[in-house]
Amino acid sequence: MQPILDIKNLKVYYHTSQGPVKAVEDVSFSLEPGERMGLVGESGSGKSTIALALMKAHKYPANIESGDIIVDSINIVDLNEEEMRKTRLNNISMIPQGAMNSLNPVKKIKPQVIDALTDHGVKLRDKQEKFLSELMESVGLSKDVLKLYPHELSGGMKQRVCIAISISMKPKVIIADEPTSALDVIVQRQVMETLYEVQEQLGAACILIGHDMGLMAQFADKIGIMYAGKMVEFGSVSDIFKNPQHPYTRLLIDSLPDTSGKRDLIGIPGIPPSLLNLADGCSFCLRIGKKNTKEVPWVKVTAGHFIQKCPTCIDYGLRKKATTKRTRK
Amino acid sequence: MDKSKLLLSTILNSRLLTTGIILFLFVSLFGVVGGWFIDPEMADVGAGYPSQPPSWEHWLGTDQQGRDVLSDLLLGTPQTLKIGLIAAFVGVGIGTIFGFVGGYFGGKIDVLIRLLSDVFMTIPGLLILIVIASLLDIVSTTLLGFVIATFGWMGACRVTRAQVLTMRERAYVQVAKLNGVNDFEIIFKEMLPNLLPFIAASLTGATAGAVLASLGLSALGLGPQNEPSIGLTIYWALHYGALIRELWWWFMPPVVVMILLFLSLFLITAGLDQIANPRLKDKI
Amino acid sequence: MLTFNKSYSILFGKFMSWDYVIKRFLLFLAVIFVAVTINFIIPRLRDTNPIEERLYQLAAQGGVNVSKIKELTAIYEAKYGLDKSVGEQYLNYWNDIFHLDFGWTIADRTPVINEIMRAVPWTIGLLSVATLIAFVVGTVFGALLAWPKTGNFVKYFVPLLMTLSAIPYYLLGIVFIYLFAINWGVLPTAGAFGFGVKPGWTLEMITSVMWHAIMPAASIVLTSIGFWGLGMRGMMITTMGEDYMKFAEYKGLKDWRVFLSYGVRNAMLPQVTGLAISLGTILAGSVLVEVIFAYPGLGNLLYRAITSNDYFLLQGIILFIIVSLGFSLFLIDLVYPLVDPRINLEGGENG
Amino acid sequence: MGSLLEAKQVSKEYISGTFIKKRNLALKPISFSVSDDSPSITAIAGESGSGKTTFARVIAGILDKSSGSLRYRDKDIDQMNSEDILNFKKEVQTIFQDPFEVYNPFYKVDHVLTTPIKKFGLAENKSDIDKMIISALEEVGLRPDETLGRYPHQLSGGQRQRIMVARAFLLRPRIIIADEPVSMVDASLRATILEEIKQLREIHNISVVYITHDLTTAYQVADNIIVLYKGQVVEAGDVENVINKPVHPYTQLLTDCVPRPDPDQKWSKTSGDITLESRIINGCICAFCNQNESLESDRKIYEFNKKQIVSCKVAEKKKICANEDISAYFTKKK
Repeated sequence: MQPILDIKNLKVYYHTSQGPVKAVEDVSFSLEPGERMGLVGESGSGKSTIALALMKAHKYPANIESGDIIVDSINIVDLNEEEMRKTRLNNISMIPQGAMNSLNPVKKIKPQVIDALTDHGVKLRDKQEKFLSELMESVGLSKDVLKLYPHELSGGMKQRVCIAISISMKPKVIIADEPTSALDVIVQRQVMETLYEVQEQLGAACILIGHDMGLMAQFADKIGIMYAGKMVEFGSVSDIFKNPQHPYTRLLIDSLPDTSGKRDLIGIPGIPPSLLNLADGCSFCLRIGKKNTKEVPWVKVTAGHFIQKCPTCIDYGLRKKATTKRTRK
Repeated sequence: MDKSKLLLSTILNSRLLTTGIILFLFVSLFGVVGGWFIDPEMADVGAGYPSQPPSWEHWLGTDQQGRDVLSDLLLGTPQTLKIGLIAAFVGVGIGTIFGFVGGYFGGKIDVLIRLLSDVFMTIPGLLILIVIASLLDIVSTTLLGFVIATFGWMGACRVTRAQVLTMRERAYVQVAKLNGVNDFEIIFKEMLPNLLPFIAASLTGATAGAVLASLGLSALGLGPQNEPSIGLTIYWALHYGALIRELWWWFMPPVVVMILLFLSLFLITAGLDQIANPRLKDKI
Repeated sequence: MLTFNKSYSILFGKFMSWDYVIKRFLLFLAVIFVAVTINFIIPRLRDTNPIEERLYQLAAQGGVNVSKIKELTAIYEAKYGLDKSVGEQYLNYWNDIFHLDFGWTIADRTPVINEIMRAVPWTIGLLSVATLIAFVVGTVFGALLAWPKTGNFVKYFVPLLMTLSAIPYYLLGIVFIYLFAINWGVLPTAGAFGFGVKPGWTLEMITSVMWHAIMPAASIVLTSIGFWGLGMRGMMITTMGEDYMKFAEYKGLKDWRVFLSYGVRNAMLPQVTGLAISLGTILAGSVLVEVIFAYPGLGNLLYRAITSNDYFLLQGIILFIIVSLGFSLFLIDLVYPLVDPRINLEGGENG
Repeated sequence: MGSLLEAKQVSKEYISGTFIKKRNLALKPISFSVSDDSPSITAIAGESGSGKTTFARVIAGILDKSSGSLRYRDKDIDQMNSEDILNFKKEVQTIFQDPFEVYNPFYKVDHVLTTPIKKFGLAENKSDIDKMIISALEEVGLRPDETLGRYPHQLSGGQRQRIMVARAFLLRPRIIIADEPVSMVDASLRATILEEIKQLREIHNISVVYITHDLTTAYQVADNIIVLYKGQVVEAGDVENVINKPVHPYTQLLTDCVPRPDPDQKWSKTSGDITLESRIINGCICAFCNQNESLESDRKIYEFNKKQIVSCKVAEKKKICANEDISAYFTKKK
């Protein structure tokens, strides 16, 4: 099938007075309609910068240096501001991170849904009421919610309203940037299931951004692991969880707590390197005190499973767990 | 980096603050140092012929009663600054203490302080000052400074109280308490340093407010009549119709000096605001 | 009926608690109490008798026979109750205030309240127009200044305009009078309307009033645009960082809609409170500008009271201003929740 | 043996309003103790508004309780002399949620480490102070040269939180109350910090009260767990029982909603309806089933088994707990 979203060699830099910050360095991936992808990484790994670049909502000093972002066979990197504005919501939409504050506090829900449609040239006229109540129903809300102000809604309801607005123009690609980060577990599950249902119905491709591997396992078909601005591993959800190849992914999976038996918790050592004037080569080596300044190739492991294969650190963390446990006095 | 160096570089990095401070120093130096070079008797009535335009003898001319305008200005500027600074330091001092006491300890004392500051905020200070000044004789600039201070503490009190209230709930104050630090040290060592930009901004703001009030009172003829001050100069100028008689050298210099002073205080406040609220940085 | 119920519930049901209303009302009472008491005490701190002093002054001008001054003083004192005990005077004072009876002016023995009512419309007229203009212009400029897509002209011109806010309005007024009225003679120096113009709703009168209001209004507007502009700019910058602004952009809304309906609409809220307060304080904020421009408003009346030592008039004006100010601020507090649907006054402040 | 820290029927009520009071009972009376002889790790779990942070702050003495009594080393907190209070402050330490807010932005990070040493008189001269700090930092796996002498914003969230663990450890406390210590730290760094906290008990015999909303970390870190809902205990006991075999409908709902990091254990396969309403048991008076706040009838806690107590009607057939102290039903380690 033809990919609906195709990102090729995307580079996004922040130009600071001390030098460029390479927030996204040469990232490529593509999604077919209906596919769900998880984009995982710690803060500063570049995952949210990718989301902003996909919306072209990045702000100075961020700049898309090079690469293509092709949404439904249009390269949005080339679009001017007005064209991009029309593309947002229509072809690609984003469900925001801060569910609590993402709605205009002084406007009722209804005008906030309508103004998005109006600015994309949609005039509903007498079909409006029917459209709105169906839209609210699709995210599990009653149409009475339309008459309320945001502060009269719970966190979960607000996030569903955001989902409703995001799908109101039936976009081809939906980006969800940590959509449940401020919500309690029960509400989190309700919101994620809502997102799942509307995405299935629309047949849209969906990117879920976050750092909760549990949510990724529940939601995604494919997972991309971001580290220090680069994608270090990409594969199906079972590839990543059952057969992680990159040492960072491996440690990430190992560090996850579960409830199937007690064990020692093993964290990832070190801290991520600063992206300011980052040296060429393998960034994960820097974290574990190794060095490889050569360019790290993007290597296919099996069909659909790729890693950045650095010969210096590829075996890191493979040893038995007992030996990685720190010795104490 | 060393704390004082850091502070210096922050100040130098803020164009607004630097310009403001330089301008303020310029005005103060004009008043203080300028006073050394003139003969105080030149500012007395009858020092020259009345209402003379600027000449070599009187650089800024003379007024209706023959005072040398420049000498009058050089003697009046420090007095006006003095009123502003006394009122600002006393007012902000009281306000900061009240704010700390109310915000930190809460309870009944807080309710009382809040009520007091709300009431004083609502009452138009200048009007009460006019009443006070018109019914009591304010003889000295120092006294005027203190009187103005009674209406200049609420702003600092509010800002401090609000900041202390949020800081009191901040985890670092909790940690300090766990660390066995007592209330006194929490106020002075943990909270006060973080409030310095706010206090400094309150000080410049209060100075501007106090100078404004003293000018207003003096220009209405309610200020001290025995000591020279800019307000008094403006009062005489208005009183003797300097405007209608087009004696521009009489009323324009004090107006210009005051405008420069207010500009400098405005720039300092804006600069401090930028430092206290980093979100405003790189704007203006 | 339905709409009534709804606004009622916004005021007192859902968003505003009686606790808040009681608090604001008590504050209002406290303000009045403190102001009245200060006003009562201060003249009594003086050892000379203001009435006697004033009568001597009149005598010096030949208005009253010197020999009769003692007698007259006694009559006046009886009239104002100054011969009674301080406690009794204080109660009487309150009684008079409740009846809006501020006494008579010493000079021409007209009721103080009449003098005040004659001056009030001029003050309100001049200052409400000036305040509204400054508010609108300042708010728009401030919002534009914080908006990243604003043109360069605004970015360089507006900050210059804002520095004018550092200058006291009466100093700017002096400069204006000198330049426009005296040097160039294009605008009238003083007064509210021209000599020989008959007061009334005539075209001649209206144009004359507007012509005379230009300079005082301009000096207020120019020096307060910066105040509104800076406030709005700060709020707008804060608002720009809010999540709903980001989501508005993701929604693909048109720029003007994001700016107005999402940005300005929210950033405006504190400005609206500010406007309400300044409109409430109009009566108090005009003394010097009215004096300098000889504008026949409350400020000028106050100045006259000071220069002629007429302390009944003086007290009356101050009390009138403070009571009306306190009351309008109380009203503003009650109405504010209607402007901001979020406001939850139930809990109030912490602590 | 005896209890180190003993909370008897402590509750916390917040009162707002000046003239018309509004009351909010954030924590309903709860009894809990930390034993003196075997160090334990207890998790207090719940969603936002469950009262878990209030509970933490009350037993840490940071927040004044509204009723009940709090005893430390058999002395009532309210009747302690200043020496005992200082000792309590030293031996009961708290780690806060936000690893940035805990630092005064005016000072370098050293400030939070040197202050307690000076205040509690743990070391006399500069070199002893330095030695103590360095050993505490190394204890939590930090390199002193990478952390000391810096301002808080120059360090990562993980580093900042580990310095706070080091600070708590520095005082050689007997109890550490960790209030969501990793909820604001990147997932990849959480495991390290939690392991440090576990080690505090294992190596240094420090008891830990671990406040969290995350049941998976609670399971890994703690021996026992108390689940709170709207300020009340709904279920408590051994983590193995409560998390893997929950009895209370609310606990069941919570565990069902945990996103397990395993693509083979997806939500849709393991559980059914996820709305609160669908789980409510009619006629039950527990905090969860009976949402009517005003109905303050005698809510009972039943002893489901020796290691698990439940407040809901589902355990009605079991006997009512004889001991009001929840910790009496906890598994003791060692």
